[in-house]
Amino acid sequence: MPVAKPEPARKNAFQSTDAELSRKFLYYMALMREVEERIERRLYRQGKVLGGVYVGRGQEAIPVGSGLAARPDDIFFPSHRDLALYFIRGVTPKQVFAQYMGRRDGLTQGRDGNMHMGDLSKGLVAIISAMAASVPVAAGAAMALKYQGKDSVVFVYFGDGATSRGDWHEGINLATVQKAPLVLVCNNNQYAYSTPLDKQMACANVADRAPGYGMPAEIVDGNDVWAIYEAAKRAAAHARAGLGPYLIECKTFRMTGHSAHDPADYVPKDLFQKWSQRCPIQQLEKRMLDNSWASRQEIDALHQQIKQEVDQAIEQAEQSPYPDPSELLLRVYENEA
Amino acid sequence: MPVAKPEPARKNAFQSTDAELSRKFLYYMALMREVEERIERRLYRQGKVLGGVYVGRGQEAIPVGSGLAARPDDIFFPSHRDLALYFIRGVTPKQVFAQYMGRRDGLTQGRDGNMHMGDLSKGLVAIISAMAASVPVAAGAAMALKYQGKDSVVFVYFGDGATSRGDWHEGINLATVQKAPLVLVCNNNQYAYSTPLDKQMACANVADRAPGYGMPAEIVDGNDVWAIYEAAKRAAAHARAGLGPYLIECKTFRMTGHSAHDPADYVPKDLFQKWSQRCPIQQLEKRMLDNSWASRQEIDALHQQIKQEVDQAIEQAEQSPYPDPSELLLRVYENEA
Amino acid sequence: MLTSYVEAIREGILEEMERDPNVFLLGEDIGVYGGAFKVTAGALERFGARRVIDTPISESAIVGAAIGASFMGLRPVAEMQFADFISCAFDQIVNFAAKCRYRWNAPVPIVVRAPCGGGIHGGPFHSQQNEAWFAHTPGLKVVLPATARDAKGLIKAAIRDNDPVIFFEHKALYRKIKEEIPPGDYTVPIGKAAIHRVGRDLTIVTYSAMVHVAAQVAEIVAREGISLEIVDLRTLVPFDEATVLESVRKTSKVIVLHEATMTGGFGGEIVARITEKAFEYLDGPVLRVTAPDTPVPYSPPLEAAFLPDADKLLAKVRWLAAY
Amino acid sequence: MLTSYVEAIREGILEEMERDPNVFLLGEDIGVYGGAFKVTAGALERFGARRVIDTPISESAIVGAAIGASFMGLRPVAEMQFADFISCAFDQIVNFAAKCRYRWNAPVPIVVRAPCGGGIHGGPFHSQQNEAWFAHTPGLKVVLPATARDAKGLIKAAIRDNDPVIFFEHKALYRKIKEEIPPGDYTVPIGKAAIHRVGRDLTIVTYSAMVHVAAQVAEIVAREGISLEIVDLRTLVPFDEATVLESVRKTSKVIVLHEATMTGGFGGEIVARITEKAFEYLDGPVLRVTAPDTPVPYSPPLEAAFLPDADKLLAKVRWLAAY
Ligand SMILES: Cc1ncc(C[n+]2csc(CCOP(=O)(O)OP(=O)(O)O)c2C)c(N)n1
Ligand SMILES: Cc1ncc(C[n+]2csc(CCOP(=O)(O)OP(=O)(O)O)c2C)c(N)n1
Ligand SMILES: [Mg+2]
Ligand SMILES: [Mg+2]
Repeated sequence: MPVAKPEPARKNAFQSTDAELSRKFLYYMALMREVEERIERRLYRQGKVLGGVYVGRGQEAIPVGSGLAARPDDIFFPSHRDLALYFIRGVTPKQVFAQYMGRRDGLTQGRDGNMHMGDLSKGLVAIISAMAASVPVAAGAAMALKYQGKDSVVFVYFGDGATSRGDWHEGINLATVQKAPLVLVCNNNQYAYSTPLDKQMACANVADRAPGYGMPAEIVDGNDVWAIYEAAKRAAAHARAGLGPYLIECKTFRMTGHSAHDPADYVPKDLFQKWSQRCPIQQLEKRMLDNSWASRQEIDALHQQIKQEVDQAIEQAEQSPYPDPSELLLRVYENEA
Repeated sequence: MPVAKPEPARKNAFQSTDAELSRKFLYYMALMREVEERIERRLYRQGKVLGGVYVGRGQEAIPVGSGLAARPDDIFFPSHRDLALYFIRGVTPKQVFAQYMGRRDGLTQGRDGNMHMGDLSKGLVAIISAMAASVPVAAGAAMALKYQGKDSVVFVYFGDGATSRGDWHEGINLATVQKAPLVLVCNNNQYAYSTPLDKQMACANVADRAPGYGMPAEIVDGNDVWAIYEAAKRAAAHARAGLGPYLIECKTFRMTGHSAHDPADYVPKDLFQKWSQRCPIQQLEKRMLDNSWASRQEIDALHQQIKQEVDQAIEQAEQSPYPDPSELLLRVYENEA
Repeated sequence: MLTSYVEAIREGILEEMERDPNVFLLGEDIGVYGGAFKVTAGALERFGARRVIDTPISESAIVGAAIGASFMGLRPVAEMQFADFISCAFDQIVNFAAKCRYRWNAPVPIVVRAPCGGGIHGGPFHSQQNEAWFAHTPGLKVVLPATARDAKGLIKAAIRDNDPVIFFEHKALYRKIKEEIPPGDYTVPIGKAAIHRVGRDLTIVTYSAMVHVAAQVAEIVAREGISLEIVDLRTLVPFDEATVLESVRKTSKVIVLHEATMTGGFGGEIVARITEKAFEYLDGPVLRVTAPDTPVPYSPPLEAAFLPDADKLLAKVRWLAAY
Repeated sequence: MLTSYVEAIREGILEEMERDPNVFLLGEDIGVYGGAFKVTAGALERFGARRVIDTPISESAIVGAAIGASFMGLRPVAEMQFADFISCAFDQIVNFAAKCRYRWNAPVPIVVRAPCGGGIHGGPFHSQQNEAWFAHTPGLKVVLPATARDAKGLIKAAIRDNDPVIFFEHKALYRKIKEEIPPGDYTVPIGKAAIHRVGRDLTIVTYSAMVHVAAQVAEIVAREGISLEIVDLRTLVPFDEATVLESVRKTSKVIVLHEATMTGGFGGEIVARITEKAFEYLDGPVLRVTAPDTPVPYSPPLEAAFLPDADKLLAKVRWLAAY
């Protein structure tokens, strides 16, 4: 029974050839796309997923490029459009579907929904809803790694809108003063819910804020997984070398509403048009073909495989039971089972 | 009975000659110095002032230079080392002493202490203790002035340490997005309580943060009242013209402990030494003498006059009654007397 | 014509904007989008971007700016996208807004609107009912309407009030509650409870969405011969002690019902007032029916187990009635 | 040798740092300066800047960083310079720290120390007693020692606890309370109240500095033949209901005493628990003695009028004893 293709996750990305790496990129990006398609356009509409649904359609290159640039002992603080990070760390599509459907096999066993999930044993820290609240927490995790003399680094993810929060500022400021090994990955998709960038900040780029924290920053094409991968490598090397935080701003676009119930009427149609030309998955595929890293057949087979994998995962997730009401009171504190 | 010299406060600074203006500078700076000397080194030690005492010794040029650059219809949000702003707006030394001593004639009638005082009718907004909490509030006041079509501007004051707070970031970001008429005056005295600048921020200057908000900033000698005055004029003109916030970073030094109970042992002695050479009052006096804007005798007479004024104010303040316990429950809400 | 709870609030806000040019709105996605729950839909079109301000994601700055604008004579109505995010503005609310009048006689006439409550599968961060924090902060008024009529009257009263008002709108009521409301301009006084249902045997003191749970139970037990009186507090601060005590003196049995978690919830305050001031009238222990002391869980069976409902209340009503 | 409350806390912290290399401190001015109240004096000298971190003025980041470090296996002890500033870290505490274990099984073993309380002429922003906010947030433990002995034992227990603990140290006790404490290592269990004084006629349920006010009054009324029992809660959450109820069942009369303002204070919760679970034992109304619903005023006569004290308690004790 072929669940997923486990190799890409396991094999050390650092030793891959370009062709191998590009296949990993494609696998995780396509898997994220497919899983989120099902959640947003099927399960949610079927009423099987309740509550908020936020997806990263069009932004898959960001978690994938950065996530594969990280070492297995690095720590991830994903935001709400970074699903691929979970797959990279070995969380299964079944667990993700179960999480969204509020089932026992979800990472939170039904206690929280959607992307609000984590697993410390896999180096995945769950967000809370409050935008940018993860940033000081990630700063503290990075300080701890330094305290422990480890050379792992922390990757923390956030959107353009989250940069307006006080926590974003406080967390980065503390991390830079402490020279904590922190890689800051901004997905600048130009909107925060319905609010466009120019109502969110008066500077042109999130990266313009880096000098105010004495840290380097670079702006990358957020739809180019290779560019993100390379930038994340540089950022991680910087942080690992004890030089402190490093910001990567990925310019991209949210190819969907803010959440599943949002038709995004406020986004000029031509923007969707324009950015659909720059789909990170299609761009990667083109590059793979151009470089003969994979054939069309191989790519199609990969997509096929993913579809099957996802079909199966949904089936399994739907068999996962709901939590029992008797669990409600457990585990608010230690020793409450 | 000559209480204060009222002219400097009343006369429009905009029409003054340099000599006149320099005398106003000196008057307010020396008055602030004298009042705070009495509070910190006498009344506090005599147990007549209880609670926290924070003074602006060595930093008087900042509130005076900026305060006199403002128009009477501009709004001030002083921080805790900006006493002169109150005098510029017509609050009397007696009221200030009464405030510190918890008497009825203090601006808060004993309900709050020290610099936690305001008077909306004079365009003075009281701080709360939480550093930088005033910044978003000042942003809102500035937004309101724009809303009302007024061309007044808001001056908000804060220290270097306060810039680490989330509120500082959120307030400035909102103000810049909204192009609100806000002048940001930073007293960078290189310490926040016992914490030196390099433990507070990883950039060299507070001004380095301005590009991250798309606003102009300038760094001025915080002990040069004329330089601050000029910078504040530029800043106010910018804000008044509808161009949005403008940051002035005044480099200075706190010539005292953080508060009256703090001997500041953590400050290298030579720093006090070095900065005492740069006393803003002495520097101003030298310039006045060099330019023949005033004679030594005139200057001495001014100091003399201030001492008397202050003696008298203390006497009067000590006669101010304490609030009556029966007032405790009043005015938590409207219509509670 | 029936008006929903959300329409009632919208009407109230728009009427106040019409009436008073100093009233303006600020918050995240309230303009172009009309708000996450469409409470302010149409406001931008009608009043323009000057009076309907889409802000950055900065709850603390939103409340702070509201305070500052109120000092200049404006009457800001700030929206928190969810009540859960009000924690991000906590210092501005409890330390700045709440204390200015007391400290230096500076009124802070702002309204902070906060869509609260569970029942929409929002999980731990989109379902909170955190009014108790604010009810414990002198200087704030705390309002939680349960009906469309009250929602309109109270939002208008809140906007006209000269003190900071935290206005909790229950998300599950937005489109569920529909009723006839008086046409045009009216206010409902802040600080006055309502007798939602007159009864004889037992008083339920409650507020917000739980009023409807109490009403459900009242119908059921009426058939069993138990007559419930329902006191809808409507505002926690100022607390309408007189109305509560009057009902208690009449029925001699009380259950306090709220959706917030139990420990430290406002229910304790209500019980304490009753126990101190109507002790001799009590014919039985004062009970509380509340959510348990956990975060709000997401999964439907857990959320259902978490939320107080008719069954849970019913059991206590029957027990106490028989006491 | 007598140990003061502040020394007891310091000893507890330093011993834990000695015992466990994962324990570290972070906060404003806690290193070079030793903390605004010198609680951590000597820590930097002994353990170095790696384990004693002077932070920027960033309460939210201080708590956030503590949470993050705790995920990595460290045991952070964060200091708020004053409990009043904990509002600036509110979201991190109530939404991040409090809910991780419940949501995704991630323990958050942090301690947030908060010097609280009035009586030092600190005014509205240096005197707050705001424990009730946290007691209403499931997932947090809330500790408020009243004695030096408990302060040391509880700070050590807090540091070893695997849940987030908000540790309120009363500023007025730091140097006022001095007592013999057990030498060396000991802990006091979180969640256990203490019978501070055994009595017969009337129970005072209290905590933090007010324990000493109760003790004062107990001495006075003892001469009048009234025997007070004092329950020092020590921790509000977990709440030691059993000890409180046992005392109430014995004395049948209760006054709840706390320094926090009345409405929405934790006193209501205590009254509600008693009223629900020991109703039949009560020989009189359960009273509360608390600060009134105002900000904490600065001026000495106002502050004195604000703070609960022996006189205010005495009046209620006599009244209830005679009931
Ligand atoms: C503190 C806070 N306020 C409001 C929200 C509601 N909210 C959820 S996502 C979002 C927009 C986030 O924008 P951005 O950070 O750019 O991320 P994106 O969704 O575009 O990836 C908002 C306003 C929130 N989650 N947290
Ligand atoms: C939010 C908050 N945290 C801590 C404090 C305690 N505190 C008062 S002043 C101060 C230092 C302020 O430094 P800075 O902003 O540089 O101003 P300065 O005193 O140097 O003028 C601190 C830590 C506070 N007032 N507010
Ligand atoms: Mg975005
Ligand atoms: Mg400073």
